[in-house]
Amino acid sequence: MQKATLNVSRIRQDFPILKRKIKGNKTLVYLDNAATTQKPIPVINAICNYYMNYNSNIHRAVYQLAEEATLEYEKTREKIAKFINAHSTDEIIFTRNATEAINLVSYSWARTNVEKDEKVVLTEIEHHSNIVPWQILTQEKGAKLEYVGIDDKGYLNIEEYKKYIQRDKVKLVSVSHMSNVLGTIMPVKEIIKMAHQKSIPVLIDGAQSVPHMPVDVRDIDCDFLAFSAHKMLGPTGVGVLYVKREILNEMPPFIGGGDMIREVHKYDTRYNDLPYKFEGGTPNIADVIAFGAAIDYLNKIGMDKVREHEMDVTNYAINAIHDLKGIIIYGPSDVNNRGGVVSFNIGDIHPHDLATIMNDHGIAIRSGHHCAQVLMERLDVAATSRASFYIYNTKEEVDAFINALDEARRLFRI
Amino acid sequence: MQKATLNVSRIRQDFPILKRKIKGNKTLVYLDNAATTQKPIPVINAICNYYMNYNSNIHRAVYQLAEEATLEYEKTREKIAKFINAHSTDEIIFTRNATEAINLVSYSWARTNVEKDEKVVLTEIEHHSNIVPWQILTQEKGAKLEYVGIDDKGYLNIEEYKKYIQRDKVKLVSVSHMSNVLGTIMPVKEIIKMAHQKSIPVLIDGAQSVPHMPVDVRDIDCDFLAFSAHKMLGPTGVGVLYVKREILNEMPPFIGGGDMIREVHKYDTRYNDLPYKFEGGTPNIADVIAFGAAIDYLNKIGMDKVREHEMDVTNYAINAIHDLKGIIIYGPSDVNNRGGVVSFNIGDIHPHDLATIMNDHGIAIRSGHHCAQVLMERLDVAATSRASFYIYNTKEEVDAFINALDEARRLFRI
Amino acid sequence: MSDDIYREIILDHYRNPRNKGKLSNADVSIHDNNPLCGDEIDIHLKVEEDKIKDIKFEGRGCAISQASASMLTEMIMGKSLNTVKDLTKEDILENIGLINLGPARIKCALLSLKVLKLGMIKYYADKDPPSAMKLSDDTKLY
Amino acid sequence: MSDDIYREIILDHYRNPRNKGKLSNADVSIHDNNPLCGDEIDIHLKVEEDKIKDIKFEGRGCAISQASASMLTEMIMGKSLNTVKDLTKEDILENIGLINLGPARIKCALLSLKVLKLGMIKYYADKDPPSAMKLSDDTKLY
Ligand SMILES: Cc1ncc(COP(=O)(O)O)c(C=O)c1O
Ligand SMILES: Cc1ncc(COP(=O)(O)O)c(C=O)c1O
Repeated sequence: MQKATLNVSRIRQDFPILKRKIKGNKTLVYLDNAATTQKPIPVINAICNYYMNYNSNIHRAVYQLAEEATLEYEKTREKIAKFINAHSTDEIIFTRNATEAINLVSYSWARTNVEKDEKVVLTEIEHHSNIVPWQILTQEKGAKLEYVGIDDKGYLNIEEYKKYIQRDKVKLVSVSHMSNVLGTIMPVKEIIKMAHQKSIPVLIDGAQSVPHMPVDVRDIDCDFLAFSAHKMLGPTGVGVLYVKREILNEMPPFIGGGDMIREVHKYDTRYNDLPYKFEGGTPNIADVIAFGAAIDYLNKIGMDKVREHEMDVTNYAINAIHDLKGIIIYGPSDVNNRGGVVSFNIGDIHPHDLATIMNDHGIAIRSGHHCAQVLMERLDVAATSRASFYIYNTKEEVDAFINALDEARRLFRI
Repeated sequence: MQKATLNVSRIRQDFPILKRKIKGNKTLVYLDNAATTQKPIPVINAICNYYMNYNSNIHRAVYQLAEEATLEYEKTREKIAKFINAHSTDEIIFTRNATEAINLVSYSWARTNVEKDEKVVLTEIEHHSNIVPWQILTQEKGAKLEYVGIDDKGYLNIEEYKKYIQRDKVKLVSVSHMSNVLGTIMPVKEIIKMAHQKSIPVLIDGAQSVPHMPVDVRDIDCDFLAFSAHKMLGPTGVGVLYVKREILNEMPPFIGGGDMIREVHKYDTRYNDLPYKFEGGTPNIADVIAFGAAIDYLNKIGMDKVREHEMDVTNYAINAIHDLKGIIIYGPSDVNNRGGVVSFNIGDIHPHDLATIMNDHGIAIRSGHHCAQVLMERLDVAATSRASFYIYNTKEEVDAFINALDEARRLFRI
Repeated sequence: MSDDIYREIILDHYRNPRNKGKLSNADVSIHDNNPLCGDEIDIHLKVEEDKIKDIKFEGRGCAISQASASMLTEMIMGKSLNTVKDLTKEDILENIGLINLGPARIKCALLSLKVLKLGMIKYYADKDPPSAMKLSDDTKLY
Repeated sequence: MSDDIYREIILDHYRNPRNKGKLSNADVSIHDNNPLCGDEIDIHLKVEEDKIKDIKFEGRGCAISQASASMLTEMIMGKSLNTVKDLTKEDILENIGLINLGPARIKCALLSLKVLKLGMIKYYADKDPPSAMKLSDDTKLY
């Protein structure tokens, strides 16, 4: 493995929250990055700057503020198209979050394409956001959901996957690029290739991959890709849905209203050009613009470097806790196959209790089912603890985490 | 009419953008408040403060940042419930904007309640956001849309409305509380009473009323109320849907995903309590919290005072342009029946040309169809110019607007 | 601080819960979970002459939710329903000796009380409660 | 500044548009509007020997969009399609003498060119364009 080359101490200066004190005098150690990341000053400034200098409703107005706002808003679309290597900005739709992006596919594409007895194929690692929309859809249509299983290390069996895909009546494959619990990186390129051989489109839930490693939609050749700004230094309230142009052309609208129309008459409407047809109502202008600043920030670092740094820190963390008495670490042990997410349980300390104890030391980790109860059932646990890393996390922070873990073991006498 | 008692010059100091210069040295005169309003410092600060001090994903985590964020997020819900006098915070659902709020009703409530040949009754003044969702729905269901007309002054004929409502098979009435073009304030209380006598629920599009006057959901007794934060000092990216509890209890979910569930199994899901069942995925946390600061700001002023001030400025503006050669002002002339929105045309100056000329003088007005093409057809115009006011606008700004209008008339020799 | 929370007695109830299990002849059984963290509690009640004749609970979750449930069963065993219905959130927190829990963890501590209240509502759903007894259907504790 | 935009000639073309109306024997007619502001333009073309034999436009909208359309018809009347297809955004802005329009208003100025390009695509949709002629199907001008 290459040495990580991020200048983490410089990066940390861009994140004011990292100076925050918890429980009086403990410096915050933020290890819940899979839930949401912190925001650097340029992102916060982009929001303030917008509201202090050129806030206005976009697309339709002639005056200068609106021209400036429209320009900046559309610039973010260009940045994102480039970031994931889309063919065109037409393929980039702004939503509220990754969840709404997946729902958009379900309401628009799937509702017109999936019929009775047809199938949507998921996996056991999916986040609720990539399960519930398909339950709603398949229940409404009398269609079927199928889940490809994982092995005890958290890997997919690609041969089994193939069997699922090759059965009749599969209309859509939807899979997470990276598990938010196990960290497993899924072989999406292979999956997509298999699915395309049967002309089945594939949705990639990129909520955990796009923020943490280079993702190239032309290279993996996915049909849909969903992700959230807030998990990659951007503000809350912005998600992205990428859709391949050929498919997007055929999709009926989802949210009806202002901005997504070309001409409205009493009983019929001509919809707007792509991608606006899918963006009804006043968009989240400020936050989309600020998301552009987040993309700039990540580009300056380089997504390869982001990935390297996370592998380095993750490796350090796994090695440090690996041999503790009573510990179970979920997911692949080889950091080449996993992201910077470490889920575990230790003895009979319930994850919520562990998180409370950690918080007393200023350490923010997540505990619970991580919106992945199907996976929890598969792992046969009610909950896990999870530490997840990003560009500003250091090995010293991992050490602090381990000290707090020792303290928890002392309290629980483990 | 009472004298307005706002301390406007103090208020203006809270809005940094009002010092912005346009075209070199012209001070911004912002008269596009019906599209979106400017934001005071406390709102901008609430966003910064969140990202600098306690940004984290809400509802599910145990650590301190998440507790703080959850608390603040839910505080806004309480503030809104109080602001519109809802019975309970359970009735307040956060969406992206008013448009998504209306679509939520259409996808969830209406899709399960409106059937073939049944009717949704609208009016000719509706915004596209209160038309297109119903077109999509009625086309899908084979149901019907009906539009109650307006007279030449922009008023509804309530007797005609009654006829529409009393016909068979009306399943929903949806009406804008205040027209974003004409300013007309609709007699929603009467409409709702009539509809309820036939047990027909009523959706009020409050995008233009809630920001500008006191609105009390228990007093008017509406079943649904939709509005947007960005039109009332709040940030972009937040809308609200109020739904009466009895109705909300029966509504199926809309956006499926994280946070809106209680238990997810492979093939079925128990949804979360109200209102969370309708808020799928990571919410727009920062902006919801900042919306709370906007509500505080408005409460401090008092919505009665907001309304009085707007009546005063609107009256001044209408009187000043009323007798200009070639002018047509749309909508009621009595400010008691209209909001602070003045739409007009003058001679053969096209609204876009007028807006361009205005912009040269630093004045931001809107031109176009204002997302109300059905109304434009009714008025038999392609577009209008529109000046719309808020708490920070002054009569001096109206004077500047009129000077620019004179300049436009000179250029066009009118 | 966590030293105060994870005292000997809490860990003891967590690891050796009292009155844990099923109740074959229960008059009412009720289940609920905390949607935010997934903790689960089932309570089974045997009622005689408006008194709690027997109570058992099942559940899984954190030390706080499980110890709190265990301690609750001890507290109300044999008590009259009229007393039980008036139990407040403060009673529970005092009973388990945790009065400074933050808003997230307080839900864990009160889950068993919520389930108990749901159980009372269910128990009286098809009977009239004793005339003196006013039963609230508000189960919001936090 | 607006004095430069709303010159005599623009207002003249706006108020007295040239070549406005229908064309009964048009070889191709095409309509489009600007979704953002609602301006509309129809262009009707009569083609002979790959030349524009006649052109008329209809439309409604602002002074810039309508004057620009009027001036465009004058500019290309009688011209060969091969020349017309290569018209650029700069050609149009120069033709109407407006080179500093902001991003919102530039769409008004270029709407008629966009409609013309759509018309060319439609015209050649069922014929082969002359071998030397390369027709782009990209109508994005702004
Ligand atoms: C794998 C995965 N998919 C989807 C989501 C949903 O993202 P959001 O809550 O931003 O919609 C998440 C985030 O929790 C995730 O980890
Ligand atoms: C009357 C009316 N309804 C609905 C809307 C839609 O609001 P939003 O764009 O915030 O969804 C607007 C705003 O333009 C409006 O004026």
